[in-house]
Amino acid sequence: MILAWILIILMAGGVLAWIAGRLNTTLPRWIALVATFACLCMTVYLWIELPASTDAVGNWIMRFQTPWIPQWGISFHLALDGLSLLMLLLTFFLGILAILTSWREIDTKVGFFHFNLLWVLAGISGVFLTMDLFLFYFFWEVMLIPMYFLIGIWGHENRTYAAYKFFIFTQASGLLMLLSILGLYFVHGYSTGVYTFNYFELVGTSFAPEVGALLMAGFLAAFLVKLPVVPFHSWLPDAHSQAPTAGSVILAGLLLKTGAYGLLRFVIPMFPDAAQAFAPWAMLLGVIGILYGAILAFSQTDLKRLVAYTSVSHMGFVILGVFAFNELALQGVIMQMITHGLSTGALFLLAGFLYDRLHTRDIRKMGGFWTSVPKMGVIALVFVMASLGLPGLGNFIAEFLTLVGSWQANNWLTVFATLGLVAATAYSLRIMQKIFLGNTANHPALADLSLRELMIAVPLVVLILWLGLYPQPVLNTARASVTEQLQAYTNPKVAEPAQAMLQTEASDSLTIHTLKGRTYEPK
Amino acid sequence: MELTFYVASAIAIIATIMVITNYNMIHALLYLVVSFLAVAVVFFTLGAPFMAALEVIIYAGAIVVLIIFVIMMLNLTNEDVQQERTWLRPKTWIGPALLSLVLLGELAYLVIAEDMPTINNQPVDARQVGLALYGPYLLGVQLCGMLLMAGIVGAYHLGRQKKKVVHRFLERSEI
Amino acid sequence: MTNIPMEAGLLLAGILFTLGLISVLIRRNIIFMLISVEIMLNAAGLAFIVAATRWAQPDGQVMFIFILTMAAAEVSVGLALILQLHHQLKTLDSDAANKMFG
Amino acid sequence: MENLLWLIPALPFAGALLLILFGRRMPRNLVAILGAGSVGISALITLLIGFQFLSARPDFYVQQVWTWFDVAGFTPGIAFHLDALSLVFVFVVTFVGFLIHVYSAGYMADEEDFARFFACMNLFVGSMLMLVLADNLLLLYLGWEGVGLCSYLLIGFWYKNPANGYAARKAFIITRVGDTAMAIGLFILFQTFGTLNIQAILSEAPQTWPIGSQMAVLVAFLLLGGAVGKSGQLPLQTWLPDAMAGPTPVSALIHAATMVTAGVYLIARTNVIFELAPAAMLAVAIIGAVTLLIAGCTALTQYDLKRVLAYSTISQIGYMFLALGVGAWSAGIFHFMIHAFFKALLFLCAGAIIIALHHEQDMRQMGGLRRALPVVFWTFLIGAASLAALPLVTAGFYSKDQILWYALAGERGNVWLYLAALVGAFITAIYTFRMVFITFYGEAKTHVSHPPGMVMVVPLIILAILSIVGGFIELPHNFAHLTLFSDLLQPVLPGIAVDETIGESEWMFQLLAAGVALVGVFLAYLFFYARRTAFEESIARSSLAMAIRQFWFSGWGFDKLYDTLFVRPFVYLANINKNDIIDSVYNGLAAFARSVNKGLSQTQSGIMRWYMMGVVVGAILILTISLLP
Repeated sequence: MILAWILIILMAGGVLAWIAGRLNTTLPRWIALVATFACLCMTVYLWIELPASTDAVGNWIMRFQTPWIPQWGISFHLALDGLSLLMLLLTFFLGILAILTSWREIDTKVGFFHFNLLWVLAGISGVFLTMDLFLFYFFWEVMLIPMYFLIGIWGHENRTYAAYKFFIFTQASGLLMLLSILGLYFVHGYSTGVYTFNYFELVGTSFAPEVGALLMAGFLAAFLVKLPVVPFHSWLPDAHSQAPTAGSVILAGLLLKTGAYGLLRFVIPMFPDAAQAFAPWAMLLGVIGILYGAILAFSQTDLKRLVAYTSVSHMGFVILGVFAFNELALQGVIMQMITHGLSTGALFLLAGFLYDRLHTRDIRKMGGFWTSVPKMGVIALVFVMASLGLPGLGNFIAEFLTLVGSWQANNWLTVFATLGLVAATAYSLRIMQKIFLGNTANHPALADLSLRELMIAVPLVVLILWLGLYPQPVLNTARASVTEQLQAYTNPKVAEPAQAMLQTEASDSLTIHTLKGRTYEPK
Repeated sequence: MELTFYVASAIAIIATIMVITNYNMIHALLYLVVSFLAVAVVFFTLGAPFMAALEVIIYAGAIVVLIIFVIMMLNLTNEDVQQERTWLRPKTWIGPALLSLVLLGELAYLVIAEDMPTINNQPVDARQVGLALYGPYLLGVQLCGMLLMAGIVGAYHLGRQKKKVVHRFLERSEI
Repeated sequence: MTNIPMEAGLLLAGILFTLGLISVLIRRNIIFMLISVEIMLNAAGLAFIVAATRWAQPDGQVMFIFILTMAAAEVSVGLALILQLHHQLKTLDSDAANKMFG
Repeated sequence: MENLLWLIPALPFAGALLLILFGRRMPRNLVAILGAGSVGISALITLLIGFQFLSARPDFYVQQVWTWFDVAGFTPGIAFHLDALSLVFVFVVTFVGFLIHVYSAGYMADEEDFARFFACMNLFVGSMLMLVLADNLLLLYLGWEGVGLCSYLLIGFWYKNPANGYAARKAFIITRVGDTAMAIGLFILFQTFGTLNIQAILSEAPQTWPIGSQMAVLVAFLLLGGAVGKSGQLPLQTWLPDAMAGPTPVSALIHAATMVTAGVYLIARTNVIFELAPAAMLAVAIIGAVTLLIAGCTALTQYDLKRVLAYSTISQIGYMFLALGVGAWSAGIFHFMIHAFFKALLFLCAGAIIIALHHEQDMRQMGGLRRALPVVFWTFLIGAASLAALPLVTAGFYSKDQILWYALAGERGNVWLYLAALVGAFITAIYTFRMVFITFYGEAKTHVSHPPGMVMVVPLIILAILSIVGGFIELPHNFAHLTLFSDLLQPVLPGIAVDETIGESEWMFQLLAAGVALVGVFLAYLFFYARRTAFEESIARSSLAMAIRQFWFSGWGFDKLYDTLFVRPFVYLANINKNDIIDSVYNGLAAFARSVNKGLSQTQSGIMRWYMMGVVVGAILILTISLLP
């Protein structure tokens, strides 16, 4: 029930903020802050109370299920495991930062802004929580539309174009996913006679190879566009650079992660055969993304656009790792999702701070700011280093694990991916050089970070350091989920049906587990 | 009986041709009445006397009269006839006419090519129609009633002539 | 009762319909267009009557009644529109009302 | 006592953290005390632990602080491993580091960003200690990248000049290229052994890989890639001379004494893998030999005092690589230690000169400083003598002689390597004393503002003493049986077998080496101190000499080569694709849709008869299609 409450609080908070916006411009901010903070507290509480669920069997921490449209097998079904939990933590943490950073930046239609912000967060949390594919699609759309407004109303000069582009890319790919969901629904219905959108039941479906590949393609379309993978990345730089700071943070920090989450949660366990067939291509796409994003990032002059392309590059590691199908890589991917959320979020926040002071994002007009804003410089340095994968910061753990994992899957692609680290160095240092170092002449003196801005930035620094030096709590939380997602790959021959039956009778919580106790014959 | 059908058919076709080629609107309407009457005869020969009556009353009567009233209200003059003449040049009508004839040819082909067995036509009397109308087609009758209602209201609303008040669809044309 | 072949009736309906269609296509005067539409509707009705006779079922005639109703409603609304149009544009030229131009 | 091990890197880190957080608000004295003090205490702890280590003689101490992470059986720890090899490095890092910190307090006294400097320096020392104390390769990699970061920050310390920033970026990126190779090496090691713990790998490698096995060679080459990048060896040496853009103490600490020798440490640390890969060993030796020659020649032609020293550093590390390559492990490490002393000394002296001459680095503007800066002169002379390996009295002689000897007599050595090293020694002597003569003799060209204060002089003197006596702990076999240093390292690094046939004639080669050095000094005297004779002048002025000088001056054209091969294509590619060619596909799609829309909207003519026409045509089409068989 606590899961449903999270969504209810966010959605109700959003509506409340909208209404409050008619009375006062500060009230919506506080409402949004309190709502998100409440959710964060709940999630942290869940995390601390977690230990019982870290053993191999009790993978799912809690579930909430109530019928919605029973005729069609649709239910309001939420479930939480380690992976979802981590994603929720990230969501609410970045959500709070997004609200804080909008405190001064947004001064028009404040109520509606916070309504959209909270509903985006609600959509994202829904995506991370829901275990019903119909509901999943619903939340997938819920996070899309408010984001469209965030970009389209409060964005920068070219916002309409960016908002349209974002909407069309994600919506079109989302529709393909809907087709696949329906296809899955009917395929499963035909073969078992049970028409349901329930994830736990669908995950055991077996297909003819072509059907599996086709259905997977639909899911992939949505997730790869969202991630984004290189030929489909072109919405991202526009959307990121045109969105307001809060929007960029949420886009880069969270929205992209829904794509990665989808790959982990749906594509990997549902279509093991098709995924394995597709894996070399996916990894190739990842590597192309890493290098291509890095080269593009190097040439950008718009700071936010630059950071956006670094996201393309970093998300290449995600797909590289996901399709390596081993625990190291998947743990790396999860770390990458979190640390990229923090580090790129932080870079966007810094871009926002600079825009606040300079009213430009053009790095050619910046330079030598270290003299006047050393605090900002130090914080920027930390995140620039995180972005190039300096050991000791979270991103290093993520990238190293991903690469170690993908090395076991494909040597040559990993070599090229590793070269991406050199390119990352080139563009990351360029950020530092162009903004904070260099000549101070003909640049205005800036005000250093205010207390509010420090409150935003310092927790990020602390977290990224913590993740870099002692990531074990995160890895522990994710471990059970990772092994579960990989079950189809690690032990293809075990899990006799009879054994599965026995387990089914044992307890309810075990039921979920054994649904995936199917056999996959290795080719 | 058959002869009546064919003669009536011929009259209907000729009258209709006159309708569509006439420049004078009133003359055309008169031919239209002739055409409707001929069709009514056709109905009669086909064994639908009640429909024939309705055709005469509603088409030839009500509708045509309505149109004539409107023409009177519009106060058309000889200039309009001249204008009609200028509008109706062979250049404008030959293409559409040929196209329509192609369509007709195809229709005819469809009708004739089907090798339908000719059986005796049975007349259907008004009683049967009434039973069907208030039996299975009751919903249709209700809908027709609503349609007529909407027609009356719509005609009243549109036909009202208010000074200075421009309908919103046409408002923009002024700018 | 009679031995009128169905083809003949349908052909008559088709010819009348085509004539109406030609008229709609070639006329610019909007009242003529309305009249032509009436001809076409009437032709359609004729086809129903023929079918009704052919199968000795009342349904075709019922349809004719519906068509009749619709024609009546249509004419009343159409004429009202013509009046309004003439009032606004001072012409009966249908091409004058081309504000839907894309 | 060994429980204090973690404090050695932790203290500088703590100092750095405090300085980052509060440095700007601290008084300068406190900053200096905190900066130098934290390293000093580390040095003291090192001495204590070292003393205990030397007296107890265990193989190693290990201290695990916490498990870094634990994924699928991959459990690197934040764990420290101290054995003889680490001890040498830790000693050099903390001790020389401390001296340089003290010196910096004087050198940087006028700087605005005093705290930032010390924060970075402390961070560097911490990372470097992490590197040499790491118990697993991943932690070593952390230190490895950490020192890279500090090097970047300190090279670009005077950030207002974009050229410094460029040099800093160049350093970071080029070393990063090597690091990438090393990272791939780590992947292979992990895949093979399932762990990155150094001791575990070293003990298992001989069982897993036969000598000369392909994987061992591959791994060794990849690790060598990392080492080459960090240590400024061929082909990744180009960043080091540019790195002299940083403040001089930085050059002394990072780019002479410690960080650039990390590559040496890495190879020595993974000596087992290299022993399994003879091809890689040979490569190490050849890289060392070629680098020491190329860098030596370049040093001959430079005029910037610090650049001469930078090329000399590259050259000396080449000696260390040569030593490692021929399997003379302890000789390489010995030379590292001695080199750290005398090269730090030389850099610090150079710093003292530069600061006294208002940041003038060009040797042609110096001269006659012998009288103006006597202490600096004498210490510099000692350092130079040690660098040039003047026989018997200098530490450099003892360390370099070992290398020369093993390059010839070691089982992997051969006469070509020996000749390269010998020629290198000759060149070293020339450029070293060229520096001395141009700088300290002749007539004064720039006014000396003020002699260095005590804070700067004391470290110079200490280092000068070390540069002389440091060599006496390891004497050549035919002098006396005193091998303290190699005995210390013996448990960690394998010894070297000597070719017995030439073992008898060792004294002859020592004489040769000494003679070469002295001749070099004499040549330098002829060309750069005494008035040149017409013959010498004609040699120096000949067009061939000018061309060679120009070629050497540019660092053998490597910069230009890399610029055309890698930098320009990358920048060109990035710039032509700035607007993302893939985006234009989508924009094209949008433009196509828009033009179709434009075309189709033409059909919305507003003329009703057109629409009717459309209906008719459509009806005809549909009918026709349905009528067709």
